[in-house]
Amino acid sequence: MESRIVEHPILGEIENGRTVTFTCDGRELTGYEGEPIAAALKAAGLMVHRYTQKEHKPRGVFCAIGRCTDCVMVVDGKANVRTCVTPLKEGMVVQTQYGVGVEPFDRREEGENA
Amino acid sequence: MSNVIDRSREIGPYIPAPDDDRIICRCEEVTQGEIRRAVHEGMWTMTEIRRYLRTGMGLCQGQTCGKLVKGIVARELGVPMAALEPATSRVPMRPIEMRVFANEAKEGGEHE
Amino acid sequence: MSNCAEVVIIGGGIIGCATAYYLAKRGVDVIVLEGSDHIGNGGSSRNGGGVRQSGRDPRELPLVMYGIKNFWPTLSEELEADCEYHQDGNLRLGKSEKHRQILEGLTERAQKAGLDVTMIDGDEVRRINPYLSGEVTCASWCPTDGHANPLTTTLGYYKTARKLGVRFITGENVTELRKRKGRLVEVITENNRYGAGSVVLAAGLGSRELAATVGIDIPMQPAMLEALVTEAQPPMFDQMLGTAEADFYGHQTKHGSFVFGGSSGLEGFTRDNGTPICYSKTAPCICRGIMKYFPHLADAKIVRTWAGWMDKCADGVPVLGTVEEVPGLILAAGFTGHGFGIAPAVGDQLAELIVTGNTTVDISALHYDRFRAKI
Amino acid sequence: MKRYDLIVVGAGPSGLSAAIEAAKRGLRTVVFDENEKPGGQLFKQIHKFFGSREHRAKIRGYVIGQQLLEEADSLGVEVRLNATVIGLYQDKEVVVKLADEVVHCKGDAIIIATGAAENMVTFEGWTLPGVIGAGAAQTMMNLHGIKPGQRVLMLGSGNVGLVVSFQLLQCGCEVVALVDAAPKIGGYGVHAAKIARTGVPFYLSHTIVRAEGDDCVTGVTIAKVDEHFQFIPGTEKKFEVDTICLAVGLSPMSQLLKMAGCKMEDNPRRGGQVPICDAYGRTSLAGVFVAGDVSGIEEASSAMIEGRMAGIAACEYLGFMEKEELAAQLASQERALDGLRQGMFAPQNRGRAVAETEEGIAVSASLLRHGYISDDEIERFPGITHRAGVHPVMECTQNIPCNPCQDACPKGCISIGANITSLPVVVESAECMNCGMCVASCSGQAIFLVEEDCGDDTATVTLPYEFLPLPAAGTKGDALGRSGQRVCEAEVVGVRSAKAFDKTNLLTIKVPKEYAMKARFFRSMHN
Repeated sequence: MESRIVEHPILGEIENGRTVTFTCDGRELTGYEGEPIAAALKAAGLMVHRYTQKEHKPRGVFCAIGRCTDCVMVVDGKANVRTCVTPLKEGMVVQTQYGVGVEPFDRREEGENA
Repeated sequence: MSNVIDRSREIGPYIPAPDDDRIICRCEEVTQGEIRRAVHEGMWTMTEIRRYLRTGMGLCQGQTCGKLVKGIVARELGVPMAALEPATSRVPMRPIEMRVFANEAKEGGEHE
Repeated sequence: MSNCAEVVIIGGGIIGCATAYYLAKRGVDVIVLEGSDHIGNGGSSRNGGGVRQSGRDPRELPLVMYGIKNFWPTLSEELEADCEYHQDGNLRLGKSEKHRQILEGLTERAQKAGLDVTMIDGDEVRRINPYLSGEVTCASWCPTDGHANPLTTTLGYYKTARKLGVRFITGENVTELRKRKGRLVEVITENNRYGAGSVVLAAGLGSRELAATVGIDIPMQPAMLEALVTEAQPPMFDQMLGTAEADFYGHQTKHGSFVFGGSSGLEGFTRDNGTPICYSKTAPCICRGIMKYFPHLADAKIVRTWAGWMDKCADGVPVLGTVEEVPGLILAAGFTGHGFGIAPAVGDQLAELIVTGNTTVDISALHYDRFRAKI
Repeated sequence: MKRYDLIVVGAGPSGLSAAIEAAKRGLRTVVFDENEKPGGQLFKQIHKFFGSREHRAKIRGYVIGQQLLEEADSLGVEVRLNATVIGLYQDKEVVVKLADEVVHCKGDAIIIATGAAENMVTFEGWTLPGVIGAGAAQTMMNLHGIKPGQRVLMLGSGNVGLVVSFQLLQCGCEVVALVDAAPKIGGYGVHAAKIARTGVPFYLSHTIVRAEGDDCVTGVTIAKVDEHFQFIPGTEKKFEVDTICLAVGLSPMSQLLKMAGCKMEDNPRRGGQVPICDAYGRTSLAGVFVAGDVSGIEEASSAMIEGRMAGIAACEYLGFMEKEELAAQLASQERALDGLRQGMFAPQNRGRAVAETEEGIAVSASLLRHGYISDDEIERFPGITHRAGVHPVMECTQNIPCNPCQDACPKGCISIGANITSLPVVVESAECMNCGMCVASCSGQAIFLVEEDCGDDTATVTLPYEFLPLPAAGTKGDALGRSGQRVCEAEVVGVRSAKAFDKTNLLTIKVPKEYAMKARFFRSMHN
């Protein structure tokens, strides 16, 4: 279902930046330049931003204002980027974060720090 | 101004609760049961709990769990929440890259 | 409840907690008085976690070596708390000829005292720790050094001592020590009085003022040290690190974060507001120091900075043991920023001293009356 | 080091108001805010504000934000955005992260106006993606144009929970239920009523048992709680939702003050850890002031006044104003603030059960329990009268500080009087001209224009409508009652949109005349 609000009864037509292309876990997506990465991901229907270090549990957007840090992902190779307050740019490479890395836990070798 | 607190005061035994596995500190994944047990092991202040379990020491620095942890500790000790000191606040208010923190602007830092 | 105990310990830091634990283990009845609201609220929970022998003064070296041999390896099991002890060596890094000279001097002295420590070159350093920058040209290397978590270790001692029946009282600010008939037998606080067979004074900086109430001076002064911690990083290395000029020291914790301490050159002169409070220029300075050695960490985010007072003793080593002029008083103060790694040995040896009158390790070089004017 | 007369931290309603007052009096002022956009929470507030004209009542929050910004700009206030204050050090030194560097600067005075952070509650599954704060929902829908979810359950019936629920409806989300563990609604009754009449069910004395789902929320189970907030077995209800929204209160964001060594107290009446301060925001640290939610949770309207007061007090502290002048300048602000702190929801009434209005009328039990006034309760309130022809029906039943309606009517049909919290009464002698200004002016959307008998066994009801699509005249559908239940058939006979209505459309529906006092919302057949 469409998550983007096209016209709002109070705010009117929603103004957007130019359309940019980025990837999330290799999947090509589009969003609007300058909107938070999390907004573009939400519009694409993506809910899980990361899996936690200890319990490997899914997390997504929680506070949406950069405080709770639950929505962090690996962006352009850097871990722990708060996607709810980081503006989207053309060509960004966004990856689901597993613990503090990009390697899914089930693909890690036995005995490695998980 | 300090309160004299005898850490040998009887607070009763730790009784496991069905929701003890619930995550309280989202960043460091500390559960309610861990917090409750720590109180019974003698960690009676927010500071001691934090140092012992890492609650509020993660990326968000306790902005989400502070009040929740306080509620649990207060209940376990049988004291009002206001009797416990608040979680410590420390610089930086938001995580900051080392290279940025290291980069002090010259004289007031004029930006445009 | 009675306010009397065989031993009253003033100071609920790691020295006080460890001493209480080793006393309780020997069957001694102990009360610990902590002035602040929290156990381990001073240097015990503000230090960088080094469990180091290298770089230490020969006078305290036997004690710390004793601790690393006998206590640290099994401490987590003993205290039923994860002390996160790692014995993966200490690299003390140098970038210049001047640094090399400093390091060689330290190494030579430690070798004489029987410590396994060697000088290594830059390539060897990077073989041990490939993340270090090319600027590093030499280091002293002590493979039996390491690091641990000061928070869980201090609270682990507290927890276990408490379980053994030690009575801890927080918020109990001691104002005076009092002798009766020539022996120290009473500890006066703002609210209470405590009677004691012996009194261990392990109150960090505050020890000076308290010792003065029975006419003893411990020459020490405060210096504000600061440290910081990063967000968790993937596991990189396990060594403890330091530098010849103490620009920074630190290690990666089990959690993944890096804890680093460092110097701004201004500690000892900073102003505080009654609590140890960070100085605005220090953390950026520590960051710059770290980045010279670890360019790789430039993007790591700092999540927290903190400050703590160091009880800097006139000659850089602690004052430890009994005081003939004040029977009943045992001093344990002035650890000068390196009291954490040595704490288990100190606690055990003070307990032994109180119970038997002797210590296994000779601590006479740390006696309180060692201070002399220079001419 | 760069030195300002005044550094304000936080460009929300209080921070901007403080900066404006300071700049007006010649202080060199800078405002730092970590966000990309200024205005704090104002830019997420798309509803019309309560209060009186001097509190900018009936203006939508985001417009107030724009007004404050423009005023600050015109006075030469330097507003630095994306500027995260990472620490407040000794000597009133602030360290700010700006782009890729940190800047040290000092203020002779500092005003901390950092606002509040949301409280959270825990339940099984509360860490699942799809469980979000109400603030997150507002940010997504009102700032970024993204629906927080398709089907949402709201926990919390305070004003935030109510306002955000309505906003969710406005952007096209379905709100399946509004849940609160308390036995009665915490926020304004009018906010609840405008949600209830759209058909959203309220579950008071209920809370969340668990969020369902493996990787993200797919459902939620709620259950009734007893007076000790314990679940009553067998009362579970399950909803299919993709989003659970938490609106369980706010806490002051006072960390900077604490870090700087300011004397603090834990004050549950102010929402948590707050600096100890006087009425003008002066803290224990000389030259450090506070304003807005950081010193105690209230509304944006009072935050603006507190900001002004702190700004004025800082002027006096820095010698830009004499002490004698200070009292005079603060007096009018104090009166305004006092005006806002009256009525049933005043700080002094927090946690107290108010059974009667100031007029001695029993408060609607149904409103507190279900979110709407029942048909048998409505007649006892003074805003409800009956007469021939079109006339206003004001379903305003709680004493809140708000009076735009009395100014809105050009004919003087509505009176609140000198006491701003009084319930509006219909002035019998005045003649309604059906202009609709009262309907559009009511921030609580509680005023209707009713013609009870059009002569053909029908009645017309004109109601405020802030949803899309806007039904056209001739659209047939259902009239819903205050409870959101269908009461009868209805047809839209008039749609009015005017600039003066400020985006509140007026829908006039025709219903059988026996439903004149029951029909309060319209749902077209296509929905």
